[in-house]
Amino acid sequence: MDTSFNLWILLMPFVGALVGLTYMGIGRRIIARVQHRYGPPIFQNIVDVLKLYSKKTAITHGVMFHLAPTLAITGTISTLMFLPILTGPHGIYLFSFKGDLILLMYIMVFGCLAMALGAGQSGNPNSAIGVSRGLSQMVGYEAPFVIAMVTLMVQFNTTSVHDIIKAQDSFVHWNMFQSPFAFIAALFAFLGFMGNKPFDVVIAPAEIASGPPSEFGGKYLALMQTNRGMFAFVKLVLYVDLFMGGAANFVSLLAKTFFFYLIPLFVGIVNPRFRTEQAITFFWKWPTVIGLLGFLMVIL
Amino acid sequence: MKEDWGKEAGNIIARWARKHSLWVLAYGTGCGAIEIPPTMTSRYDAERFGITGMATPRQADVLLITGYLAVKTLKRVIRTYEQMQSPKYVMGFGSCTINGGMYWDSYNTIKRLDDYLPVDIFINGCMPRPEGVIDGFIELQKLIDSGQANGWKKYQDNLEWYRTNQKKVIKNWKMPDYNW
Amino acid sequence: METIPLILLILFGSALLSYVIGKINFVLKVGVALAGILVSGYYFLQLYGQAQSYTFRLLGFDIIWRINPLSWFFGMLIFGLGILVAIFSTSYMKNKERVDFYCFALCMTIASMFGIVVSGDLLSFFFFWEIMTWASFLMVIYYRYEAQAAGIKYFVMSMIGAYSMLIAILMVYAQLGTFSFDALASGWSDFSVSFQIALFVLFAIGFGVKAAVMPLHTWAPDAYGMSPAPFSALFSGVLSKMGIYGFALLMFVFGAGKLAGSVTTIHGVALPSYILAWFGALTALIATLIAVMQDDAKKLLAYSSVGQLGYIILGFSLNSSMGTTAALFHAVNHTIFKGMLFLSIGAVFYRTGTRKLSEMGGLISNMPYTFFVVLLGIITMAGIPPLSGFVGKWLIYEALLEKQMVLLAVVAFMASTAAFLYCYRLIFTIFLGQRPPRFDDVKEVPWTQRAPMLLLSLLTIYLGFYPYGLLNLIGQAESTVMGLVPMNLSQSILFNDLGHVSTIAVMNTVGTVFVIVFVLFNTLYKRSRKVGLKDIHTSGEVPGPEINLHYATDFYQPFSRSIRYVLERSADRLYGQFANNLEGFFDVLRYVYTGNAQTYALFVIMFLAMLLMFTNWLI
Amino acid sequence: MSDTLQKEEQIKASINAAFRSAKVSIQRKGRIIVEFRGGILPAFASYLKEYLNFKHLSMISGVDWPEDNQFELVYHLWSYEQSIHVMVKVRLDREAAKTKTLTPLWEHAETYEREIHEMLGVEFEGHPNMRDFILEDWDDLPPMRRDFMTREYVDEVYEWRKGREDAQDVRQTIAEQYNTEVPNFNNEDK
Amino acid sequence: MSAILQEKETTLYLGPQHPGITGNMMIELKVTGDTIRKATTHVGYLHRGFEKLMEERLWMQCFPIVCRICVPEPDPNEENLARAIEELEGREVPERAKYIRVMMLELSRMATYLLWMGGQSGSAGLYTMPQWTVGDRDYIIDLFEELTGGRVYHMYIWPGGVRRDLPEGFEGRVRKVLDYLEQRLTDYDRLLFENAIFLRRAQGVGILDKDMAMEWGVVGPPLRGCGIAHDVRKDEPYEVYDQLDWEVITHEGSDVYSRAMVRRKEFEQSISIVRQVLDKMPSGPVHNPGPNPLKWRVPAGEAYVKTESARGEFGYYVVSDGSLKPRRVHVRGPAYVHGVSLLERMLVGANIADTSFIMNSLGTCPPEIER
Repeated sequence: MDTSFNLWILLMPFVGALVGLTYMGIGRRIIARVQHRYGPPIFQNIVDVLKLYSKKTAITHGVMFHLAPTLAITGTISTLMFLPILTGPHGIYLFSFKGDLILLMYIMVFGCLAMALGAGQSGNPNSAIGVSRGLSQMVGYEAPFVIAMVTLMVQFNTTSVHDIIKAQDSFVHWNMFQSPFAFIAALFAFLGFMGNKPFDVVIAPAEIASGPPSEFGGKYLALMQTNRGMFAFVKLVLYVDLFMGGAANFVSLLAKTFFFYLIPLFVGIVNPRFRTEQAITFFWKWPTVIGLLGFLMVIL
Repeated sequence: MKEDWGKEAGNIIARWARKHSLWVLAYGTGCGAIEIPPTMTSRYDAERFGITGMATPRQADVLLITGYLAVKTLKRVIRTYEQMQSPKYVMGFGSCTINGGMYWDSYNTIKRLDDYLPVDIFINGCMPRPEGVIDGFIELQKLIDSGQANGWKKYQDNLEWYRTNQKKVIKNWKMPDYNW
Repeated sequence: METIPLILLILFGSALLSYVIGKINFVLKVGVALAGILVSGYYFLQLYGQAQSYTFRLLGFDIIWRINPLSWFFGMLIFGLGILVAIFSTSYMKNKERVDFYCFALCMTIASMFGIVVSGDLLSFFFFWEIMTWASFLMVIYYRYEAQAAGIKYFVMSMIGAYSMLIAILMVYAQLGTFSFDALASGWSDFSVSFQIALFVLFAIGFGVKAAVMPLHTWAPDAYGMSPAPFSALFSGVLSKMGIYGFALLMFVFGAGKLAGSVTTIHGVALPSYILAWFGALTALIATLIAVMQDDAKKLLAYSSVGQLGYIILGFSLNSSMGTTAALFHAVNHTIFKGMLFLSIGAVFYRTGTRKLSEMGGLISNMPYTFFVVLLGIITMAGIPPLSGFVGKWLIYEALLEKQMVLLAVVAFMASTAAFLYCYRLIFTIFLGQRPPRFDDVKEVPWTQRAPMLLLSLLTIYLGFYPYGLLNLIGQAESTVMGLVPMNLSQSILFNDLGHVSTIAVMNTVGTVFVIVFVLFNTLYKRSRKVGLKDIHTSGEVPGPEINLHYATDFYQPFSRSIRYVLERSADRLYGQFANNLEGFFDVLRYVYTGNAQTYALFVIMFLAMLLMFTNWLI
Repeated sequence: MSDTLQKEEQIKASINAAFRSAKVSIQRKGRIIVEFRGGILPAFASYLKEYLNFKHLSMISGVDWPEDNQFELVYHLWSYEQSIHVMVKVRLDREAAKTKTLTPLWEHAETYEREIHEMLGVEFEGHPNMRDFILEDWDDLPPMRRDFMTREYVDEVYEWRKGREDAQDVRQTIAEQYNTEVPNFNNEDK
Repeated sequence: MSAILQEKETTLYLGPQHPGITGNMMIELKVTGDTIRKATTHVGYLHRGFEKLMEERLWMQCFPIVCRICVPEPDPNEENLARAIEELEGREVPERAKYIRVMMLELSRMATYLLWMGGQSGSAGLYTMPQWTVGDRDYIIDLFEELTGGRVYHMYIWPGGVRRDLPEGFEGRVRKVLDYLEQRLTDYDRLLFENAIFLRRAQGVGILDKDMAMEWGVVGPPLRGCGIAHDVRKDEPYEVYDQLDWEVITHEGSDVYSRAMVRRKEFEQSISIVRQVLDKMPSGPVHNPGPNPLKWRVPAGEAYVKTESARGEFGYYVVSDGSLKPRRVHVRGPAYVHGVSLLERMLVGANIADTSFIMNSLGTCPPEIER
């Protein structure tokens, strides 16, 4: 138990990054199929990251710029550490017994804030606009997300992720089916979380170059891409834990996370991008109303 | 001995990764830019080879000079090139980058791209077909694999020479001087 | 001599002394004030764990000054921030005009605040409360003419609060015949329900003005913004906490918490408290939204302060052990991070001479220490782990969820998310991005200013790592003074029925991961090449020096566009409309106000008579 | 034929009646050429625009006539209602080329005038924004002047790659195809 | 403290190296928040001095040059120059050649619209659309390649007709492509033109006032998107457009969406025009040969010809002094107004997010601005 515990603590960030990056590769491939083409190899994103790690030069704009990717990845790994990856007898719990859902909700922001600060120091107005848009949109999708989370916490009268997982002991008890409104609200929020179209106002290439990361290159971008893969994994696992009752083994974990990965992907393929205020008001309309319906279901 | 081995393995991986992930800067400098969309989209699908467009020079690996360069553009291209991170590659695209092409007597376009930037590979034609472009990329991959695509080193080593050429054409040189 | 009167004496004495001696030279007046605060602080420390009380009769009334864990807790805030502010002021106020005046008001404010927390009866409480109002009013109008409007607003709002409190005190006196807290606490249950509610509302208005609860907050942004920066820190960090102290007294000492037994309850909270909770939550949300739109750094902090106080009031109004713990812990947090932020904004103002966010930028390389302080400040303010802000936020949410107050929890969550917006704006527009050329030569502030800020930031790190000492202190206050069961801290873990968080584990994880990644990242790669500020991707163009590349004006325009419905309805404008409508009424009143002293005396008597009738009717 | 040119004749008559200095000729159906000599151009243009409904300014061309030592500015106007295109020609002295701007009438004339200023060196009085348009830091003769020799300029400024100096091979092929010799293509050939 | 005063507005450079820009130009935006306060266009990054080069070239040598003036849509340029020379010379064009020219022009219009659909939706972030349309555009490009030998630059239309006759079975292949594109149009509708998010972004954005459109010399789809029915093909019919059955398409609304709809409907109409052309195409010669190009002197005179390209009226002003080379060829691209002064005006008050969107809807094409 002890050695495997330590081993998983060391391994999990790498597993997360690899899984996240591979999903992105598969995602690119699926997008390519919809677009009538072959698409890149599945491991293209991993190759990209390797390439970025092998870049010989990198420029920095200052301390915060230098630290930002490090801090971001710190935030993501820390989040991962407080997340139950697998449950059951062969579970991988890491430090998840030492935190709860509120901690997860807040520590997830750590990395984003660090990225925002680094982007800020890059001095590029496009980065600043990207951050401004991202934070604004965050307030948008946080509304349905928070409603869904609070619904879950009140429904099970706990803030511990473990208890929420335990309550979904069988297929029919999954929160997906048990509290469908909260699930739908959270799903909308998830679209915003993942930053896929139509909610990719942050990087919006045709508008603000590539937004916050536009000054990052070489090793910094490598760390950021790793972080991106890992963060996607973290978000997926969190949703699986909350709405699909966690996973008992890696196969089911991969299947469930991939299901969640596909949803924003397919929405993104066929939709253009919202303008920022449209995205915010979108989140404040139907997803919030659906979330509040979920509330009523729990309260009544 | 052991260190050398590690270094060698690292180099092989790095070369392999660089080869299979070429991020092209989205910069249509000339009329050749019209053949880039077909190259990148469903018919020719350059993404199969890991070739993707990138928005900013900090992230890009390949600078594709799509055709003639007006002097005004040359200035921007030089700045853009210098903002890219090494290793970086320059592809001259179309006859006009080689010898002026159609515009051999135009007062506003440069005639030889390699006087101003270290070109790793030229693709000839006016304009090259998407197949030609992809072929060019594959040749570039071969060069990267064999370690010959080191135009960026050449640029660093012969900066003086390039600068002289650049300043000869660009009359008002108002750019910050870089050190690598 | 008794310690409490001694401290008060020293503080008031040094206030007067510094004003009088202050005519001689700068060092002396600042020295006297600083010495006074330091010495009294030392004596105050001696009071820890003691339960002293000092009673004397004045004009036929019993005046009680006592110290208990709750008073000590608030006293700690007063002296902690007071001393740091005083140190900060030594260099900040150098070469400024009317320093003697400043020192006088500073010492008076600290003295009166200490007076408030040691008061054991309503009379001295009100007396010190008024001194505090006056002293802080003097500070608000420090920058004479430009501060006029802010001063008047502050004064009028404070008067509303004071009168409402005075009425409540008189009502209590009319009923009990004494001003003592203890008598009130024991007598509260005998009051009729309507009387209880009336007392509750009147006291809540009185304290709410100081705690800047919406819609009584309108004075705060202007007053915080106008007073000198170190005092703004004190204003927001501690002075507003007096309102919070008032609420603590009201809910748990006077016994408003017992209302739950006699009126309708929602989620186990009495209706007035529940309404107060909504006031708190909406204050937190709306003030945050307004703060996002501010361009003046101090106004931004002021609105943020209003919002954070909303959280604290929300915590108190839950009338539970968890809620109170959350409120008191967040009060400490707020004192710390608002101290840090106001002081560092002051430091920036000291060097740049501007508070406009859109005019600054890129100061990180010039003022790295200040940047660090602001960074920790906003992380705390946003409630991001591993700093102490998270602990406060966690306690509040747990308290809300414990009571099953879902909507309030959602509002509180949303307010906290929206707070990221202004947090980022604050740090970005001042320290990050492009630096305007005119600030190229800006230097870091002197150590007398750096040290207080850095001390506070160390404190937030410590509290983020180990908040249990402070929680213990709060627990003492709760169990001895407020009659609540403190939360269980035996395992050094934040724990309640719903869940738990180990702050130590969080801090360790974040720290370890950071160190590992940092070390790996920096040993495997060569140093990066540092490039200039303007060496950025500008689509290939070379911008000239006159080109502004700093994105700071209207930073959150898309956001403000989507919340414009909220912003259009500001309370200030409401009062403005109200005043306009009243103008005609006042024209009539002018005939009444003849300027004759006798008529005024008549009015006062009539007013008192009405008051008496009013109170009788209530009973 | 004559009845199809009715509209054109009408316009010609009204222009002749209003402006003596305008010499109007009908080129073909839908094309009228006005040679405007002397007088105030903006007044004439506004007459065309307001009274004859030539609302659409298609473009302003500048032609260099070094033989006459003159620049010719051609204002192309189009009437949507009558489907008629008018070319108003104005001749300017080559040495002191100066004319009034038409930006008060058509705001987008700004770009055309900027281009002519840059390419021919004509001054436009009252132009609101005469910054660089196409060229950057150009310090030679304005390039569209006939006496600016682009070949010489190129030889002077740019480096040639070997083998590209003559550029005659294509012409050789054509000449062979038509069984003629390669003519001299220098500029003096007219 | 430095004396340099900074502006209050933030400056954003949209281009020349920017994914949101079409071609190679620059828009300097002064923004506060995400509202554009002032926009300044800078062009000239693609200037090759074509008009100067043409003064140095034989008349025939001008044809490879003019087609490079507008890269996405070269045929209207060739058509214009050819017609201008024909007008100066009085040379007749065989009837069959006229039909082939119309077919070429309409096919190139369709190819341009496909590229534009990609650009318009790409600027809004819908990347599936460019993949589809640019891929489908290649079917038309293949037809061009078969007919002319060149994918992009055709040099097919020349004075006196077209360069060569249609190959065996070409008509059938054109019809096949038309059928395919017509069927794809429903896909495009579902993906872009009926997409709720696209509608929300496009409606009410980039309003071009009706009077202003007339006054400013706006042409082509932007003009017809204001509900003003003007089309060079109807106003001043050239080739055989007056013998074909088609109507000028307009759309009320004056915003990005109405411009998009105009283009979308014109795409459909082009398909029908090409079909009519194929149905009616007479047999006969395709070229009325002229003199030896090396000794070819065009009579002195001047001509202004215009063609309706996909972005609007393309005007050529050709002056000949009777020599071997043109005296002056001045090109008026539709984007000249759209891309410079009109864009500057329309972007004021717009959102940063809509910059590239509006620019695409106007159909800006830098190479024809600066030539």
